[in-house]
Amino acid sequence: MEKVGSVLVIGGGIAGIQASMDLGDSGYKVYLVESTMSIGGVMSQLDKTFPTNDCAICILAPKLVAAGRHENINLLINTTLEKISGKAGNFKVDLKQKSLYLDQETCTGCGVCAQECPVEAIDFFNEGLSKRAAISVKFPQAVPLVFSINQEVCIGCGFCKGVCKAKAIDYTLKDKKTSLNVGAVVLAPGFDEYDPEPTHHYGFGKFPNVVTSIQFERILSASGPHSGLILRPSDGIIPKKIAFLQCVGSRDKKHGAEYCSSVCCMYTAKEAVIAKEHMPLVQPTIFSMDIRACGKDFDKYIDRAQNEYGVRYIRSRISSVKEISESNDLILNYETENGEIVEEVFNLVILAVGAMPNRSTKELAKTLGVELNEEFFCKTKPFSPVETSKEGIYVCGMFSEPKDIPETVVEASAAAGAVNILLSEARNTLIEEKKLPKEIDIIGEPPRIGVFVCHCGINIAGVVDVADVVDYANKLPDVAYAEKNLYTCSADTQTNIKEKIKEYNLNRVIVASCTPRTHEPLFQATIREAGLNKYLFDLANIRDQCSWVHMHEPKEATEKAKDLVRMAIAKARNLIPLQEQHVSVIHKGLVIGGGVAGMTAALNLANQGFEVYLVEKGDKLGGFSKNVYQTIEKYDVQGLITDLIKKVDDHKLINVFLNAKINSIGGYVCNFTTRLTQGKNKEFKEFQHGIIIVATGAHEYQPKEGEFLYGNDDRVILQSELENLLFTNSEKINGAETIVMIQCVGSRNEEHPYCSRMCCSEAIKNAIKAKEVNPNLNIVIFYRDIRTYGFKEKFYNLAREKGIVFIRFDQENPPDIVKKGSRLSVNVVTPKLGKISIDTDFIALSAGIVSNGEENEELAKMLKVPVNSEKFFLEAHVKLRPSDFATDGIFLCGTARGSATISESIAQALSASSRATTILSKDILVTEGIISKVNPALCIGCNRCAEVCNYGAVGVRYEEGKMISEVNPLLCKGCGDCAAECPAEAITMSHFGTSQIEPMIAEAAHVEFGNGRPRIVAFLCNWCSYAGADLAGVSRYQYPPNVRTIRVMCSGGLPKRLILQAFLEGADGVFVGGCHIGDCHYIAGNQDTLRRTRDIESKLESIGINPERFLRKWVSASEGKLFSETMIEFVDKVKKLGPIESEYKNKSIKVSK
Amino acid sequence: MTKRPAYSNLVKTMREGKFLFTGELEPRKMTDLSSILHSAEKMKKTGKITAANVTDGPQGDAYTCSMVPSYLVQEKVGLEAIWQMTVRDRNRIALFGDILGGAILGLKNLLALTGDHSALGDNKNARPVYDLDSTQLIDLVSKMVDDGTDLEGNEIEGDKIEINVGCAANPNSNPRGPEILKVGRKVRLGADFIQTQTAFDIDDAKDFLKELEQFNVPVLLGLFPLKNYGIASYFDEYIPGVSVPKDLLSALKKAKKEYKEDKKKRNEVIDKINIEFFEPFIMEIKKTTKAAGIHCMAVHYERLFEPLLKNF
Amino acid sequence: MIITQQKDIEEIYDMIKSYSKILIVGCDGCCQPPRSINEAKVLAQMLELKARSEGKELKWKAITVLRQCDDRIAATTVRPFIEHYDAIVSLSCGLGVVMMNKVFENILTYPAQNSLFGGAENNAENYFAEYCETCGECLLGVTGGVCPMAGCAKNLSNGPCGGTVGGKCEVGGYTHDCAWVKIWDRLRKFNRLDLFNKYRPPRNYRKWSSPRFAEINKTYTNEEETMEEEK
Amino acid sequence: MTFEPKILGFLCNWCSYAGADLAGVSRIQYPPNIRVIRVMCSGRVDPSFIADAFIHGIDGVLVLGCHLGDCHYLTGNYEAEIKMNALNKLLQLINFSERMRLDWVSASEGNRFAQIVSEFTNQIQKLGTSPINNKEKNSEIRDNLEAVKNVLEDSRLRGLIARQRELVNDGNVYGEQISAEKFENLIDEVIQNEFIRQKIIVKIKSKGKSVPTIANEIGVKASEVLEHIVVLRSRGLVDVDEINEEIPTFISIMGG
Repeated sequence: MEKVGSVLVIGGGIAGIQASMDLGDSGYKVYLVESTMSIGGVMSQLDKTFPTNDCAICILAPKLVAAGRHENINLLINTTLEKISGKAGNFKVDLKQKSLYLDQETCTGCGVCAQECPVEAIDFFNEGLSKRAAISVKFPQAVPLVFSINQEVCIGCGFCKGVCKAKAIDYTLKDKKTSLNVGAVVLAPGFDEYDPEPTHHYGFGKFPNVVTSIQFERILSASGPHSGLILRPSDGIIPKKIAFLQCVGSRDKKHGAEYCSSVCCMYTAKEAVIAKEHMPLVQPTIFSMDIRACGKDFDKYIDRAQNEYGVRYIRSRISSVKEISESNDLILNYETENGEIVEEVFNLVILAVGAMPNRSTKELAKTLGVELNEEFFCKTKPFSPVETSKEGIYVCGMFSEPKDIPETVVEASAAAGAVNILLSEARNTLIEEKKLPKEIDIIGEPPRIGVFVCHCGINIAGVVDVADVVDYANKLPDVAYAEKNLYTCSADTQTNIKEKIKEYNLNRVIVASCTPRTHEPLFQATIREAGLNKYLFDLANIRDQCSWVHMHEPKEATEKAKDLVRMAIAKARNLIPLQEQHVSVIHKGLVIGGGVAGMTAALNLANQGFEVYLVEKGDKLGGFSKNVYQTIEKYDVQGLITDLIKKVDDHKLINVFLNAKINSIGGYVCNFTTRLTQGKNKEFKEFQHGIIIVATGAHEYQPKEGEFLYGNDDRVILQSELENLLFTNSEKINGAETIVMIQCVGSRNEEHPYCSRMCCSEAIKNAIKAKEVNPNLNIVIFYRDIRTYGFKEKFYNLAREKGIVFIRFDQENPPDIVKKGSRLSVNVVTPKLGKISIDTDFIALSAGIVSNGEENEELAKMLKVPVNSEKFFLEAHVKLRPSDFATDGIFLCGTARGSATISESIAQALSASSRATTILSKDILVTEGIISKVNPALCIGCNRCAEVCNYGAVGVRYEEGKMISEVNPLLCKGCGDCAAECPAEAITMSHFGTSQIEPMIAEAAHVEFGNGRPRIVAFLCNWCSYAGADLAGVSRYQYPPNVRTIRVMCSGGLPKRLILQAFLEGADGVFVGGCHIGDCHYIAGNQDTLRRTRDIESKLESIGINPERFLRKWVSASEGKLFSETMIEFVDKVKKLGPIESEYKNKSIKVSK
Repeated sequence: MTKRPAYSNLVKTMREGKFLFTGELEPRKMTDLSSILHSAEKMKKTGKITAANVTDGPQGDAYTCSMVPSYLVQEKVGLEAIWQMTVRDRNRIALFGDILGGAILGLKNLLALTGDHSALGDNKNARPVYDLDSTQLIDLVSKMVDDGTDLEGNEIEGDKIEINVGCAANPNSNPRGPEILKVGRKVRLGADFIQTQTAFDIDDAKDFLKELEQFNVPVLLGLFPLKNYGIASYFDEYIPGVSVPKDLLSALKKAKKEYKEDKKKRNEVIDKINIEFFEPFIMEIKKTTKAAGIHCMAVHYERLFEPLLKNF
Repeated sequence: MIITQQKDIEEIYDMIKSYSKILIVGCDGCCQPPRSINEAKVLAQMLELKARSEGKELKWKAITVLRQCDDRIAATTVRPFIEHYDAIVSLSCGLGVVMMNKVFENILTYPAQNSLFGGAENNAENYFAEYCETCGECLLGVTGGVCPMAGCAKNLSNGPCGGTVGGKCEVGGYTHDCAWVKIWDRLRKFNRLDLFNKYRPPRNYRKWSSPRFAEINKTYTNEEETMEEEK
Repeated sequence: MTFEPKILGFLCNWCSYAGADLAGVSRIQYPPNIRVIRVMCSGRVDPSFIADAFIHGIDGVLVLGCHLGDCHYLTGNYEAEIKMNALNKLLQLINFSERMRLDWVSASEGNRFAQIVSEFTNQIQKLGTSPINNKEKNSEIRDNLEAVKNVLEDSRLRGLIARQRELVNDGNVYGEQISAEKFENLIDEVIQNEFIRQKIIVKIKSKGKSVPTIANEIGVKASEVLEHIVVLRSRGLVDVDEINEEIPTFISIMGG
């Protein structure tokens, strides 16, 4: 039966999006089915994300737009699965789309209907803390940006249809049934938070000041109900003392579920830190049993929360919450570690609710015939973490086990990896290559510009006199045609634009409408379909940054709109067509490291038909997990390893190089060249390949001489040695009467300030096995935190039921071991039981995982990739790109990234190979057109460009005696930093170069209409400050119309010369906006901005300009309010200073343009 | 290295192996040298001081030169002078001229020093010369005394000048290696005797002297009696590499506090403290090392010589 | 490379206050930090703004030269622009400014930089240090590659002096390394302390005092040539 | 001297005005306190006119239209009934409802007209002058009346009132009929919320106040006030004034 090259992805959260993107990029048609109105899932509700405190929407929105616009992905919103039949490779699925009561194609998301709707309904996105209309969009950055009517609350009054100019609303639309035929299904339905309402758990629902953590997340969010102010629901006051109760609905057989939800410890610490950041007077206290911070850099986060932010941790579980009725404050009584009962009053209590299976998954599983485990999560096996019980149906994210976002993203890519195996022969069968007309050559032609000014219903036309703007544009030089449209982004206007291009043979197109961040790609595609190179286009933002923010000054707003159009035209005159780079891909891969991760990745690639070079430094495959026998779930690890080694050796497409040492890795994505020497006599080998997967693993910590007497008493052994004894010759244990285990040996101390994640479950596995071998053994485990996250919690309970004793100690006084006759005595000062001492026959040390220090650094230099302070490899983005490196074409998996269990390593390996497949599956890799170019003739060889480029894409090098200075088009991300830094102006940045920006500055500073003084010229970076300005528009935060904005890709790409040029052109004030340090889309572009703007600030005074006329400020994409406030303050300050000529000594000089 | 004859009484006495003492006179920014001569009187009176150094712009400060006071001390007081000369302020032509002048005036001992950098003195913006370094100055003196020529070999008319030249060594320098090798160079170039900077740590001083024995040139160990707590704490804090023993420091501090009003009583107590510290120190140096004597830098504190050196 | 530091804007402006049209010339040569056309334009813009705030109108043009200190290159590149401008402001080191004044007698070239020293770049700690004094008689062969003339405040040939403590030099408050201790350390590493012990006689300071000249590709007249043969 | 109430009468041109003329023609006497404004139909009377009248110190307002079914414009009086019903609900909140009365007078009922006018004038006489007229403590009632006026001018309420009849009788866009009583609850809820919101806006017009202070000034639970503040902020009518210690204060920003 012939396989179908398409995939059904159920669930539009971060997991579904990542899986769809990987599959879409690997040549499959993807149908992404989402039950609610927009993709984004729970992550879109988060304010910030741990451990980087990135603003969630800042890192998620670009992914939503990319998924929404991906030509191989169809978004099916408000849709659920009805029925499925057929088998792996060829399923027939029936879907039902609940009616939106409006046509998804014609609705432009302008939002006028929501303003007119008389009904007020609960806004579930804000967790019931605010109201929204019956017709609404899920959240401002929703993709697709489409409104819909919520049937339960709508009274059918017909207002919305009355005001909808796009004629999109149609109440008669019924539910639509469609049926598709797909090759595979990926399940990513996500989860629901535990609902404490029905049982009034901890008074939730009775006491107003008891809220869930997801509600607190909305309270914290700048786009939430209180726009970032932390207010108590009972009286709108800022709660001074807030308490977080952990494990609500988790690790609790009575309420919720027995397992641990893995993420609450970390998101609670984050919420406490962010609350403290917003309101310094807030004092957070967290009541928890264990603190389960076992991810990368998580422990550091908890330490910073305690030391830097003063978050108080109390180790005790609250039994109940009482309320003081007049003040609605809450009384918690708890038992401190040393047994004392304390009663304390708090102003707000936040319940860290756990993760429960999504309510729809029960019947979803039934319809799919997929088995669930007893917790109603999807049943999976440790060695195949993304496969369900039914072939051809894969699972990822929270649906298989509670996990955090990085692991979810890994599993999403892993699921795509699994699909690759099943459907690789059906790749590219359902992808229609868009047939584009030949590009018209416009070089040398005088500019003939077409201007299309948008009404956007009443959003623009309500404030700006669109007709007036069109007349004005028509009279400008080089404008061949100008018209106004009701909705420029609607489908019919696209065809109209194409016709006008042909009719007036336009060679530049300007659209004056909303934000380019979401609509520029749409118009670029349109003019490309009309034969124009897509870079001959510019967009003037006269909605989010003009009409929406100057609603009460229509005259000035219209004048500003005219200015913005004139600026866009000035840029358009200098736009030139740009060609994307085409590079042919070598369909071979290099996998470094032959452990479980390396072998799994190599097999996944080879099974898709790609040749793989597997390089292992040791003399045999198997890696670190060779000395592990069983997983905690009693799966045979040795069996897995031998099976993997056999498959790798037999596979004809995998060439294995044992005890090989890599000398050098040259080249870049799509064609790397690796040279290695192998074996004792150092045979030299060299080969080419397209991608690299780093799976170099890590090793077990070797305790120092005498640490816990290790090394000078053979009864002190490592857990791995104990496991060896238990599984090979366990008689040695029979004689023993007691075994003591000590956790966190070599982990969570100054030297290795991180948790090694798997030692707790290893210790418990050995303890249970020991009990089976010799039931009357008594086993004591000294621990700092038992971190059996997810379903491993069940084994922690099982261990305690089997009589294994767990005693806590803290970092300050670890157990001290003393020889006592034939036995060893362990004495500890514990916080709970005071000083105790136990005699024992064996001591098992749970040694953590340590990185391969120098080897990693050496390899990192060759690959030009970073390592973190503990010498583990540093991935591109800890949250959303955990398997990629910042440099394209190089991927990462296994314990080389950080400690991980075997099943997590397998998932990471599949994820890395799936990410690699997105490149290997193509013959030609097409790169972005906006890159820098070097004119070697002007280069003076000072190499400043290499110092500012974070991607190693530009620099000076010598080959065969010749100095070569060039930009590698594949690595260049188009930030423009090198062009701004180059002393000899040898580097030009295409599309945002000085020849394009300089004319805009002249027009921006030129005051043509009335007295538009003071005039501010603002440079905003596309990813954060420009997005912040847009959000100010979306939330209608007004600010004075004196600001003229120029968009640049990165504030680091703005040369000093242009800032001074703005003053020269007569601007009264200049503003430069950028991302907060650490948030920069190009890693560290804003560091260079800081340096350059400081230099200018220091010289302004001496050149006769008041330094107050210049302002640089970091504004993130979620700080709309901050942006408008900054503009109001800045314009006011410059107004007080007066026009720039007022500071000139001789008033006669008029600033002439 | 040829052993130059002992022209000066100091070198003669040293070579006879008699344990001797030298003092130190510091002419400041002054025209009236009577205080210097007065101090020299006091040293002469003890009968224990064989010769006295006369400083040349110490710490880079612009003070009265060393030659004139040296001549007056020898002529008026009859105490042999050790005439100090730094290479900081004069180029090789000026050095040559001064050495001849000094020799004609009958000065017999010359201590060749590099001299503290002008940037440390009270005329910070002066341009330091350093045409020669201290080793090259010793080389110049050797050529003048032994060969009777200047550096380029031009003859000096008249009979040869008779001067013995010494060099400095720093017991507190760390690392010590370069210091030893440097002294070796200077001895090879013709240094007749060595005077060390101040030492306070007895063991440190002893093994420094041990290391200098290899050059078999007489060495005078430098000591710096502390006139009051002010000088002591200044030394401890500001002269790097030198640390005054804690008990000596606290004793002086106690003395300063207790005898705040009674200046006379205070001086007595301080003298007693100094003697209690330095006498055994000198005794041990004399007994256990090959040091030729002590260079006692009791600048403006001459009254101590009498009681300190009474049983030597 | 010659390390330079830009003069304050007021100082530069005072120099060219009386002119209305100036030519700003960058230099692509060795000076660090680089002073090419971009820096020239930035300086020009600042001068124009300053002029404007003083109530005067300043016209300018910014160009750059491969190496201002080479007379032929400077002449051929800058000559075409000279007649339109009243004065030249040069961003190169002192060598360039002197050469420009020498090549173009009838127009004044003003320096925009203070030339500090011949230095090398320590990229990691991004600072420049003076490692060579061009003293004319290189000692680096016997000092293990550490120059006592550039590194020692007293330019001693037979260091160290008494003022070094813990390997640090007394000048500058014991912050900089003492060159001679470094020389001793490095020679010890290659056990060549014999070089350390060797006595270096007084230097020939003629080679280290300006004005200094070096003749390149000397062309012999035939008299000189015959004279050579007789000797 | 006895209190002479100022009464305002809105008479529809076709019936009640004609009835009043008939009373004149037949010389039927009635108290002189009423001042009459002729409108083409009782449906034309916008409830905010009446609120405005009270703000100007009128003691009582009479609205007279044709008997149901007689309306020259067929349904004008039905609309009037709905509007006055909503207005009445609002006036009850500030116990002003007895000062307004809606009634029907046909062109032929001269004495019914006179009888209604005299009845109403006595009723107002007994009630006494409108509290807004005593200068000292009329700020409370002024705020209330202003709030009522704003609610009546709010587009949401006006829209619902305008479509009430159609939605209840003919059915909504989905063709389902909304039960009268369900619609009534919806109107009540909208009136209730909008009135509180307008009261909040009026209370914090000049000076920023905290949620608890607003709550006890307008006698509403603090948590409810907070919910209203959230809605008002999303509409851009209210914003944070300042935060001292841990009490944030909110202030209304004119013109959104």
